[in-house]
Amino acid sequence: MNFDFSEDQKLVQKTARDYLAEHSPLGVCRRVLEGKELYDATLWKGVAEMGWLGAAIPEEYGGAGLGHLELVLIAEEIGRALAPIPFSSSVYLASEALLLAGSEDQKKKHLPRLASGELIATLALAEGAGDPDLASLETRLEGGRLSGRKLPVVDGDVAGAALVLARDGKGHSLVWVDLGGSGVSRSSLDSLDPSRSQAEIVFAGAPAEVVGKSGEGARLVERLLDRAAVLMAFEQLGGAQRALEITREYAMGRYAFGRPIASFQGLKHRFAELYCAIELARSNAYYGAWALSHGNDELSLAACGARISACKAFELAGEEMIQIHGGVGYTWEYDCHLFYRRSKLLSLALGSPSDWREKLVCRLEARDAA
Amino acid sequence: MNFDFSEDQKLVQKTARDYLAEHSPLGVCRRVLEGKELYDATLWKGVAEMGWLGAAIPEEYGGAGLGHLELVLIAEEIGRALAPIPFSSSVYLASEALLLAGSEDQKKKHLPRLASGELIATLALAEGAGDPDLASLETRLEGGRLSGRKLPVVDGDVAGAALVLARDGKGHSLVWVDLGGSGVSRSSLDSLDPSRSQAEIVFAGAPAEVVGKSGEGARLVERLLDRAAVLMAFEQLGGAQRALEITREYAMGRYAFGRPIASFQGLKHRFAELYCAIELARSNAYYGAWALSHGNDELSLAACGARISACKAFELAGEEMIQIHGGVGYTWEYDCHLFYRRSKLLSLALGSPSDWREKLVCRLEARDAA
Amino acid sequence: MDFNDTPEEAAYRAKARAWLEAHATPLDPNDTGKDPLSEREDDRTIQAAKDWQAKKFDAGWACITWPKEYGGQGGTTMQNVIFNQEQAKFDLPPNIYTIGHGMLGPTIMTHGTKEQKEKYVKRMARGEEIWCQLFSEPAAGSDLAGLRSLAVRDGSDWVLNGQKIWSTGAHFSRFGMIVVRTDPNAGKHAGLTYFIVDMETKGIDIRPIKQINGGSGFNEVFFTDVRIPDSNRLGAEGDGWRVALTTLMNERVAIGAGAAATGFKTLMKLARESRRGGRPAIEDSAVRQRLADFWVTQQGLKYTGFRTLSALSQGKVPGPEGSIGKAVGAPMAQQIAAFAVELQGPLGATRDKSHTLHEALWQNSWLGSPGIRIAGGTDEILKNIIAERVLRLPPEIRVDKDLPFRDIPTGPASK
Amino acid sequence: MDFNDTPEEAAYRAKARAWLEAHATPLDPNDTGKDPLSEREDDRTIQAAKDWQAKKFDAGWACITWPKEYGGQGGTTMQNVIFNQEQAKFDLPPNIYTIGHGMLGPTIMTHGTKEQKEKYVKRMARGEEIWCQLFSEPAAGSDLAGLRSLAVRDGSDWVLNGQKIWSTGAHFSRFGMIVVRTDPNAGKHAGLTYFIVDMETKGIDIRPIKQINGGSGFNEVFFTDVRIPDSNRLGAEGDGWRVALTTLMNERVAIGAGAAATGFKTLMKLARESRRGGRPAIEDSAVRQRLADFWVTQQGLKYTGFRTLSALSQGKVPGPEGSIGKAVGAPMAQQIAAFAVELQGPLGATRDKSHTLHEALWQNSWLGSPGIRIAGGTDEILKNIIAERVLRLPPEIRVDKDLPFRDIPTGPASK
Repeated sequence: MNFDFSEDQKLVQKTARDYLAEHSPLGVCRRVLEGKELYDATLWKGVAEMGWLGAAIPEEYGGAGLGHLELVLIAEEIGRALAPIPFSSSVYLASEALLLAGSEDQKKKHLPRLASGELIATLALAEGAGDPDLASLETRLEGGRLSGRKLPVVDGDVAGAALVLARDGKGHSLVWVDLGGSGVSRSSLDSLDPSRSQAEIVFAGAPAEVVGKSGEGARLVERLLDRAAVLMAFEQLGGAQRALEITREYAMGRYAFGRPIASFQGLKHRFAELYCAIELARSNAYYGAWALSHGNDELSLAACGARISACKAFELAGEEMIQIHGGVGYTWEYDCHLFYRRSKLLSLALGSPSDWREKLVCRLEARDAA
Repeated sequence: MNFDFSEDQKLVQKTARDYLAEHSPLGVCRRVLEGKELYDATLWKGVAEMGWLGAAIPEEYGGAGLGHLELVLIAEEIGRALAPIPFSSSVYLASEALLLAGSEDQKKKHLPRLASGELIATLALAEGAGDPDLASLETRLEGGRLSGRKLPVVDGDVAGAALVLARDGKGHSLVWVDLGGSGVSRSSLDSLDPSRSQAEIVFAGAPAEVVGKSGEGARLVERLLDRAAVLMAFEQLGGAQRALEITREYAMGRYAFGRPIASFQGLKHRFAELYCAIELARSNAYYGAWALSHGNDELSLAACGARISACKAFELAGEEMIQIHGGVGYTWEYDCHLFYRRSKLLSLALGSPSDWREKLVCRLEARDAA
Repeated sequence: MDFNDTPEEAAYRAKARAWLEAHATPLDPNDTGKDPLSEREDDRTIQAAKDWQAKKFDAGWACITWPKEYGGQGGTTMQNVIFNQEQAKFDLPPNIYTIGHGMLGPTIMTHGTKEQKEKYVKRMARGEEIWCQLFSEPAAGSDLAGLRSLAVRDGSDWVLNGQKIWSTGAHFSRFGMIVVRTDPNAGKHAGLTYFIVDMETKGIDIRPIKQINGGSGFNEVFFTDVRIPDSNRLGAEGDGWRVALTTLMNERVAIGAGAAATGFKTLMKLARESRRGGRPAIEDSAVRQRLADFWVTQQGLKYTGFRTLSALSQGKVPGPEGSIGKAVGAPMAQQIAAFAVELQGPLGATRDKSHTLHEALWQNSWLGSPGIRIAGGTDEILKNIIAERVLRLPPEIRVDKDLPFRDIPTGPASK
Repeated sequence: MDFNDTPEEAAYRAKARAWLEAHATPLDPNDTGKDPLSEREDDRTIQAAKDWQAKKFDAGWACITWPKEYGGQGGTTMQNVIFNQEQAKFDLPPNIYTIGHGMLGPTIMTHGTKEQKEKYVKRMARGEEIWCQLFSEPAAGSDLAGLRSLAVRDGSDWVLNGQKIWSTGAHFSRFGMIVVRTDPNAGKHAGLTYFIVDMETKGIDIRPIKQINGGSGFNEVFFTDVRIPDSNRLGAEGDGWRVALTTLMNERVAIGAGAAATGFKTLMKLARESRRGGRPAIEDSAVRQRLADFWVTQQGLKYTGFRTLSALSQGKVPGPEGSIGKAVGAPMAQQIAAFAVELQGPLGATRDKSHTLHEALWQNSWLGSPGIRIAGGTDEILKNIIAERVLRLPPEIRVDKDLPFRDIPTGPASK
């Protein structure tokens, strides 16, 4: 039994934490949130140079050739820093999709550019309100051309390419589309968390290339989302843990009635509940990481556990962070809202927690029936 | 605007409280809980003599000719006392059913005996596990004879008659059956709250008489349950309020770390939450009482609000009562479990809160569509 | 038990309604409610609000419960409720007098000198000037009496230095009412004094506070050597806490109703329009169960309000049930908003008026809701109030009671 | 990150398994778990438990982590975990040694004299006698140090009067370990002393406590002029609290895992067998959402346990994550039971083995669950521990610290 990360892996994490503490203090997130830039290009370049974008990409495709156990710890640090970069889209979704199902050509062509950060890519799934539902997708692939409308696409306005799920003659296919090419128009959406940009993308006969087997896109996306859910869970965990730490610090230093507010039992018990939520999320995320890195069948359940638990922990942390800070927590000037916003974005980006709960029970039923 | 009870009505309540304080301290409930008797016959007789069984029955049928606004306040006191008598079955269900839909003959025949307590009656609806579902009811009425199996029937082993919902040629009918007559066999069930008995009743060609119109039993039961839900809500409210009061008293007198445990903020905040739940239940119950007493269309929504809110308040009160008492709260000797048990029995007796939530939303949709 | 007006109430309502119909336009009944961010504060809106107040005053509908000598109508609380209920059905400028009429006027009438009452109250009733409240400080929020702004006597004036925060409408107010410390050597509550301050006095700097939802209805107000004549003192020197309690008691009444969540009908509409698992979300049992719970709680709050009105209608003092409005309503508003945002799936995490359902109403509500849980008493303070004042559980153990104010710890001991 | 045993662990597991297979019968894998009320305590069961313990002892599987000189194996915590994991797969008599082996043995080994260790520990390992713990008192539950049972020195003996409560298994125990007050004039913690007590001593009266679920595993124990030789004192006079802390630290480890809710698979089965709205309840989305939440929380607790085991496996002291097991698991057990009872509709309110689903398992669990939230540390105490020991938030303000015990308030001041 060794349900823990190795010393080497922990060193990767420590390096990431130190790097981000220096290069991505919360002011960096705030600058993107308040400014006109859609992400922090300098940080993106730095993160690429650290080799994180290609952490789980084999060296032959330009990656660092580490593994998912290293990547999850980097993701945790990205989450701690609320890094305003398209890390999750390019790494958890686009690169993972190519690693899962890309042809040798596709891997050779795209992965090195993804690993170097030269290319940003994302996944375009949803088509308007509601959790994405395969039966009602309208984007179509016909004769290698893509038509339809995807929104929201996280990082869709900063990405150079997107993996798009579309209907075709055989069912659904996942296709690779150059967003700078013809037949693509896009516009930024007002994001609930403006430190992460979102877009609407309209395809009108855009050239597209199938990734994986034609007609098997739905199953591929399902597997992809499981992997991304685990990676994202670590990002959420990092955010939740940081929110707890900042809030604890504040509550220790803020005095009311001659005492630190952290000494009032009402708050202490809520701190304890938040701590429990985070530790449960951590345990579920670790299990997800194990299943992910071992290519294990358990991943389909473990991913649900990791995601549902992580969404709950980070959302609770965001809410409690504002509430425990009190009035100042509700001001633009304090950082609480950065966490509150990010927690919601991450909870919805891969489909809502409700959607994942439903998915989980379907899978539990299938397992019990097996 | 006068959303309050009149002085006369409050006097009825005060009389009821005083009477029950004297004749139904918690030891009376405990005696039935621990003993072999299925209800407290002495208390039943006393309650009948006070005129409460016929509070809402017109004088011409042997009742006291008061109204539902008086009856709900009596119900609240019955709830406070955890009175171990078949009050809800005989009054909220059987008598109300006859008042709603009984023929003149049926009213004349049964209501005076119900009002005097000579006859106990109940409603038999469920047929095994799950909230009662009309489509799957199997009890049948054929040629005036009833066949089938009903369980659980609250007070079914102490009742002399039951109203039974059965399928017939036209749909469903509600029928009156003499439980002492032929074709009826019954056995007591082990009750989660042994201070209120429950039974299984098997009908094998028992003579039965339709109450209301033949084939319209389903709609009649729906209306009946709405009325009973409001009356029951007051009983739950009384129980919840009493549980809060006893628990508050205990927490004020119980010292730990040199202070009353009621002075710890963690408990104080939970007391506040329980108080809020009870006051919301009270407000919803009052609204239900208004709709019930004014024969108002609003009753169908108000009943749902009263029931859902009351179940929540009483169940929470029961749980917190044990938890705040700590170890002694978990002993048989303390009275906490009487409240814990009763709260669950009342929450499930008319169909579970989940069932009522579903019913509520159906009705809200119908209203919005209208 | 009767929801109808008494004959007297009905007559009063009819009279109010007739006057309103003659002077204002009814609201569109299909309106889903205003976006919480649409609160406008431009000069034109403020002038319109002032004009409406003057019109009401002249017709005898302003400050209904105030004595006639101060511009009121000597009416009952119930009459005031009835007029407000009817007024709410009309499309009118925002009410910028809530604080003045709800809290400050009553405080002056209770504690002011004859001159103060004559000078300020009637003009306040007519809305000639707008008033703001200057109580909270950066280091004195839930612990309001911990305030540190200091006024020092200088001849017939006081010289004030310090900072106030969370002052609604300070930037368009002519007068403020302020509590400051005048004796740091006295106990925490004993060293406070209450003043009326002319917001045009030299040395006052007002800066808006940007909230997380982008709004900025609150202000920070900085005081640098601001001179307040002693004649503006309300109540005795050192008696400021007692005076402030009058203001705060009236605040609970004024704010209680403010916690209402975005309308339930709109939420039902959202559930019909959103999809889950390929069907309208409202067909999903989990969605229905939550809708039911929200409805039941909202109804409970509504009828709790009715119970309060009943007490008022009978001329009684409302019972403690009123205190639960904000304690329950504010967290629920956040839960409803979070639920509504999640119902929209990934698109819920955008705030795009053209693409989200209901033009980002729910996203804006989600961003605004944490503020409701804090302003005018946090969840925690409200639970304390219920526990201590309603259930009479023991108060917190106080470590700041028997110390001179300057010795009360205000932060971690330095190491 | 690897869930597999290390080679050493695997070898140990194989050895344990082989021995168990040779001496015991495996459990039926389809068993849904024992009814919490089926705990039997008749003489035959107790003898069977003693026989099994002796067999383990003789074969070298008892008290694995204890030093060999005291009858243990000098093994690692991880080896102990592995043996217990394997043992749990067999159909064996109830473990009546949890308190002795988990808490009391380590206490004697830490604080006992050479004579005490030699006299008691090895026999305890072999299970010759059963031990019980005598700590809680009617007025000393969460505030354990507030205990009032008083022992007075008399020659070479102590004479004890008082009452203990919540003593598991006291009625079949030969020895108990007890903390009592020996100096009421000292401070609360300073006046306590710890003893070993022979439960057959004259003046001890043991009465079972009936629980709300009908069970009676706990006892009240009354002491009237009970003489305890001073040689049975564990640790110095007045040092009882420090000794008790050793016992209690071991209690957290022993109890942590006890909060497991009734099995999730059984819950899924219930959802398939119950009906809602005319269909199997498991098809109802609201039911599914709750099932998902329960599963996720249970998994989280399970893997939190794995993290603790990993630390043990690496020879480290487990981190603070262990403390959440009971804080989360106990309230969840109640929620699950309440959910399962409600799923059965009106029949849920019966406890009839022949009619309820799963033979009243869920009703019994619902009746038992409030006890789990209290025994061995209430929800509130556990949250305090997490807040203070894990997150290092400030402790409660103590009014009982600087007073002699006899002056600490124990109830409302009389009027």
